[in-house]
Amino acid sequence: MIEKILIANRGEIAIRVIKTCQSLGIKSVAVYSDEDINSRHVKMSSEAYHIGQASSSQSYLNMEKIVEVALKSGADAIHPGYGFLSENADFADLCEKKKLNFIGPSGKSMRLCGDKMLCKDAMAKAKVPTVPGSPGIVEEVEKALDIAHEIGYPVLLKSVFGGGGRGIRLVHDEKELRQAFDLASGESKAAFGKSALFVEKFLPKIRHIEFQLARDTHGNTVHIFERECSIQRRHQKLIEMSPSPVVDQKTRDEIGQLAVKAAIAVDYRNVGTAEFLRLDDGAFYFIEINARLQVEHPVTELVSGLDLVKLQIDIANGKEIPFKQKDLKVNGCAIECRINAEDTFLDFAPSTGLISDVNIPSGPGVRVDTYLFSGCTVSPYYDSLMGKLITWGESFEESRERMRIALSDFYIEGVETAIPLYKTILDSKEFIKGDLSTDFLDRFKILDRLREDMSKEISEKTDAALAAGIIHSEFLKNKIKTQKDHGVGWKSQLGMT
Amino acid sequence: MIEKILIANRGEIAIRVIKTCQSLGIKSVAVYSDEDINSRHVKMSSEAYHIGQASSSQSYLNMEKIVEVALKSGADAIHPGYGFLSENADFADLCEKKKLNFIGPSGKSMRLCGDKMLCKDAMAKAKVPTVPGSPGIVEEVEKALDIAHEIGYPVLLKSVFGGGGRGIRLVHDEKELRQAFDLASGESKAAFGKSALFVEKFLPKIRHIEFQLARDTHGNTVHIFERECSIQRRHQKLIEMSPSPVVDQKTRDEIGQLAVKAAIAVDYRNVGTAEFLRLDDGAFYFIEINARLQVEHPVTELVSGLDLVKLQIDIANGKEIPFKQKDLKVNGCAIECRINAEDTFLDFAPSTGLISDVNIPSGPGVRVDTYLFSGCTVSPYYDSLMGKLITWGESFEESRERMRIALSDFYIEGVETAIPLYKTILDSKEFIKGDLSTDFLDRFKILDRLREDMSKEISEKTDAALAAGIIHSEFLKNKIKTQKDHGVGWKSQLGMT
Amino acid sequence: MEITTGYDIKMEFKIENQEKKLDADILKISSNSEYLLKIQGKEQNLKIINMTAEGIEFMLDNTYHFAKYLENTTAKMTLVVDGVKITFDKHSELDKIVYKNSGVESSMDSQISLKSQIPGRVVSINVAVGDNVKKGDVVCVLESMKMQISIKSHKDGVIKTMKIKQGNSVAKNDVLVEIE
Amino acid sequence: MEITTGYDIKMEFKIENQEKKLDADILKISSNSEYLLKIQGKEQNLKIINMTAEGIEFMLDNTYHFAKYLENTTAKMTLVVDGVKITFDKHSELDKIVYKNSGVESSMDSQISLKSQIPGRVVSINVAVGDNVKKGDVVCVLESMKMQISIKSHKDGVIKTMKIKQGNSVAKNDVLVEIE
Repeated sequence: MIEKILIANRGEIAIRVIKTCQSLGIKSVAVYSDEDINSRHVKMSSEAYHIGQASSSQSYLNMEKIVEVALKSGADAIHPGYGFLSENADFADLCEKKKLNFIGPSGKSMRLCGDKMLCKDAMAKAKVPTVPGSPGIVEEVEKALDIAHEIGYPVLLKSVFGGGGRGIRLVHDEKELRQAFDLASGESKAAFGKSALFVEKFLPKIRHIEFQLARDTHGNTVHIFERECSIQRRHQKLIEMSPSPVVDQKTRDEIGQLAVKAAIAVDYRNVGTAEFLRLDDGAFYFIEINARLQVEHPVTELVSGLDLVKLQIDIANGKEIPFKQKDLKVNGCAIECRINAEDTFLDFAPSTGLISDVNIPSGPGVRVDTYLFSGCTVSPYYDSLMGKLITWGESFEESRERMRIALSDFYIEGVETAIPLYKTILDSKEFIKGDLSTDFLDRFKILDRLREDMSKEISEKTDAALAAGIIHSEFLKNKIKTQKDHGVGWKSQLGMT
Repeated sequence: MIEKILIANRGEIAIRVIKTCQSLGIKSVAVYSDEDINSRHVKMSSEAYHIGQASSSQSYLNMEKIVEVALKSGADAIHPGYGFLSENADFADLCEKKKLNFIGPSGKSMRLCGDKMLCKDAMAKAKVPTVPGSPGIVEEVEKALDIAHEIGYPVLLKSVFGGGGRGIRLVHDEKELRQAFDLASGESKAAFGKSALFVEKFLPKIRHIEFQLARDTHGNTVHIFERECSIQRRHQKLIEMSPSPVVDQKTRDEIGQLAVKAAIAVDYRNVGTAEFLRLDDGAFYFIEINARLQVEHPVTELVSGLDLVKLQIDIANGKEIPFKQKDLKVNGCAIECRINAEDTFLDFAPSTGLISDVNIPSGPGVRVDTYLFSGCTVSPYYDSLMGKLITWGESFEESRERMRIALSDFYIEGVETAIPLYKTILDSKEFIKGDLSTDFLDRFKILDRLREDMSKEISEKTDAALAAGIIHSEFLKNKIKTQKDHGVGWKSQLGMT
Repeated sequence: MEITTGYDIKMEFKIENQEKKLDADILKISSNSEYLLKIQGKEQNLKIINMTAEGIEFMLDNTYHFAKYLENTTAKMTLVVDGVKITFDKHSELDKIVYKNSGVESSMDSQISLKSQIPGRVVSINVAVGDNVKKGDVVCVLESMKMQISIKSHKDGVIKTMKIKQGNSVAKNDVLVEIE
Repeated sequence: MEITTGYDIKMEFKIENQEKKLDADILKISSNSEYLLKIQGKEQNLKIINMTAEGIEFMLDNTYHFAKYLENTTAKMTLVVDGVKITFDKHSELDKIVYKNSGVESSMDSQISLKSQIPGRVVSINVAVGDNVKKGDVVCVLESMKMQISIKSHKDGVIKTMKIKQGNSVAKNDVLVEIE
């Protein structure tokens, strides 16, 4: 049985895993780079080890070093979190070789999930429908052009190594495809050392709906409902929720069974996610399996009552999943907003620096997973996710209301965030009626509305701001008076009567 | 429909009510005494009005002033919270007279609940079993002695105006009864202007189990499960949970129906609580109806998914309860620990002052209802409840584990609390197996165990404390060196080589 | 602070990027913490709950507000009021006096410099000194938080100076190149 | 702070109400933030993360700790380590020197005074000057947080002075009466 887990990650997900370790009485081992010694995951863990320089390749991606620390500290298992080494099959293999229990799928299964082309084949055999596109990797731009011509523009150019929306480009014509091919190739080489691109039909006004999966070493497989993740920017998720407004129990059963089939097809182990696209006509296409715990797992936890990290540890311990598909019922509704350090008005460009002040919301139905504290730093070396605000309600409406208030209570000083954007989205009639799609922001010109909302908010606070402004001047003058002159009244000093 | 609610209360419950107002888009009006201008309920409300001096009788108990502010501010309803005016029938009547919607039962119903003797009669008629004791109020100590002699010592001396365990005294013989009668009389006169005591059989090793009730103006009545509140000190609740470890679904249905009968017997309106004692043999005796929202209502919210303040507002608006008894299912388990400003080792005597630092726990399944912030003050003028820590889990064990960790994360500097005591209770095998009773602390000598646990905790932190101690000396010496002498090394200055 | 009656201080403000002039006026200081103000023509009572150099908590006509002072120069004042950031352009002779005395100066932005609006590492540079560039042309590519971001020229012109090298780290507001 | 080798500072501590002597020793200061300590005979590495006059965050042999300094006098040091309050009696000549220089003095508790351990309002007084009292006799009744609490004599003796009147408010640690 697992007694000590090394968490090969940082930020909010490392903290999330530590919380479950604490409640199970399992010791946690944190690792940190030069940049992270003052981080919360270091402070909360039972033990913490320095593993290298700030750059990920020198620290959180350094497999050998992490395994060395795991062995030195006496950890018997490794939790990879998401990102970094979480979907690195070589790392999973290395752990196995060193007799460290890797909390996730086998390297073999991970390779199958990670290779979009092999995975597509496996799904075809299992009769799980996938999106039309190139049958394999496209090495030459000319080949890509042929396929695009065949299936028709617009098409998506994707990287096999992508994930979480990274490395996906929408192109409308030949010229764009040529440019995008070069750029995508470059990015992929910079990040992964090699490039492997493929082409897929672009489907308009789609929803991104995914199913949470769990599969144990005894072959028991369940899905834990869907998550709708259609509110995105640049193909990366911003807002997620469970249940989806367009998934009824019949659809949930039906697509959930496809997800279960997909998990079996790749001999999946532990918890994972089957991602689907849903068209306006109700058709679902499988896209990929994310072979790890997802960023957005808390919404599933809130509507299922499960602790998914605990479930991961149980499965890694060889236990059977302690419930059956029929025992699971969706309870209420949960919404998550990702709190990224990004400037909405600069096309979501990164925003980093010292967090001089932070207020974290709380209250009934409110959960916040975050690494933030007043005085912490948001580093440019790692991704922009500072935390997640999740609210639960008996109904969609209650969870939305609670989210709306929690967003207003969330104050972060030092970096830009999408919190104002989320308020605008949550207030929009389209969001309220569930008219979601991955192009939601563009389709409803949300950024224009955001500008309006922000000036309205400013109008509402103008009186108070003017009051604070004039009192501040008084205060300053009195300070100056006190410093400069104790005999003469400050009014005469400033030329007043 | 209610659009603006004045909250005739302070502290955590005022904040709790404001949170629901915010989520429903209802404006909130706070009131505050001289002592409370810097309080969180003032800061969170839409509007806040000063109503008088620190003493409750000059502020939070000043009915006329509160009604005046309600009318001035344009509020259309009043939420009384708990304590203060919440069970004052005259106040409910006054509100009605001034066309203010009082969010609670009618004055008439409240009088019936508040008069323990009339209530006992009503229950006899409704066939709800009650505890043996004096048939009515006992005005003379001699009469009390007669009844005690008849039903046999030990007996409880109770005040009709009591509540939440206040004004209850256990006496073992004639001498104690005489002393207690004088003291109880005095306290009651000081607090309520008059005294009205009665005598009840003392039942040994009892559990305190209560049922949450809701009844609308259309006569629909439901119970929302039980809460076990057996961990007490001086007859006041410390830890509450739902469900109770000794209530199965059959018992829940059965006693729940008694609670519903009790609510109908007093023509109850809005949410309330029917309190029962449970003997070791499984017998339940009704004790009283608390005609208000209880301190411990969050545990019911967490296992039912309901927002009870929202339900209160809906009922006050004349709406029907939007669910039936059969729709309600207990989901998981919730535990609450009351965070009082009290010194466990001084017999839970009050501890007040400036809170120089506070850390409020958070995480999956953790909810904290509190007025605390760093820099706030715990006032001696009001009761000692600073907040409530509530945890939810899929099972009792999960909620207990989460509570255990959250308690360790809860840091309050400036006053004493029972947090260390709660850790000892939660770790005890008796609590884990559910062997609860109102004399739990004495029966298992918990305070002795607490002393042991505290010295064990100190041992575990001794190395770190020694390290911090010696580094601090280094730091101080360097500061002194810097201040006093820039040329000579500090070591030589201090006589070192 | 002494209690003063018949007291009158007026200040004019303008919200950044808005035309309308706003005025605030202290009519009376009733006590150490209570003021009668006239804001945009309407009398309002202000009571200070807490006040430090960083911020002020106050009741304005029975509603609580918390304002933090983020920045205060001769020309601008940035506040966060109840979580909402507001920047004022200031128009008060009085205030200028205060600031001249306290030695705070404002700085001028140059039109020549192309600054980075984000922190990051320089992945590639697409121009050299002497090159002609048009507004919108990519000048260099930065990497930050695992993303590659193209930095485009803000004007037509000729590259005069390069302030960066490939592999350099740049902070927010650092000058990348100068274009004339 | 200079980097020093062959460096040796030793301090002795005793946990309040415990007999055992504990010792801590700085063996080496490796850098501005890294120390080699010997604590109760065992060598441990300490790395400072943050340090202010109020507290210190540090790693001790790969485990994080946060210690706040609540009180520090010649004789006593009270810390809160990871939320656990620990009071040391100090036994270091060195430290005494430091404190003599910094002018901090310790105070002596009088055995005569009966102090209130809680804040509250005096509801009734049960004794007068000159009365004989026995240990445990009720001296007065205080009201606090809606409860009435009897304050009992801590010793046998005669009431010498009354420091309270009915209706007075008293703070924690205020002297109520003096008994000789």
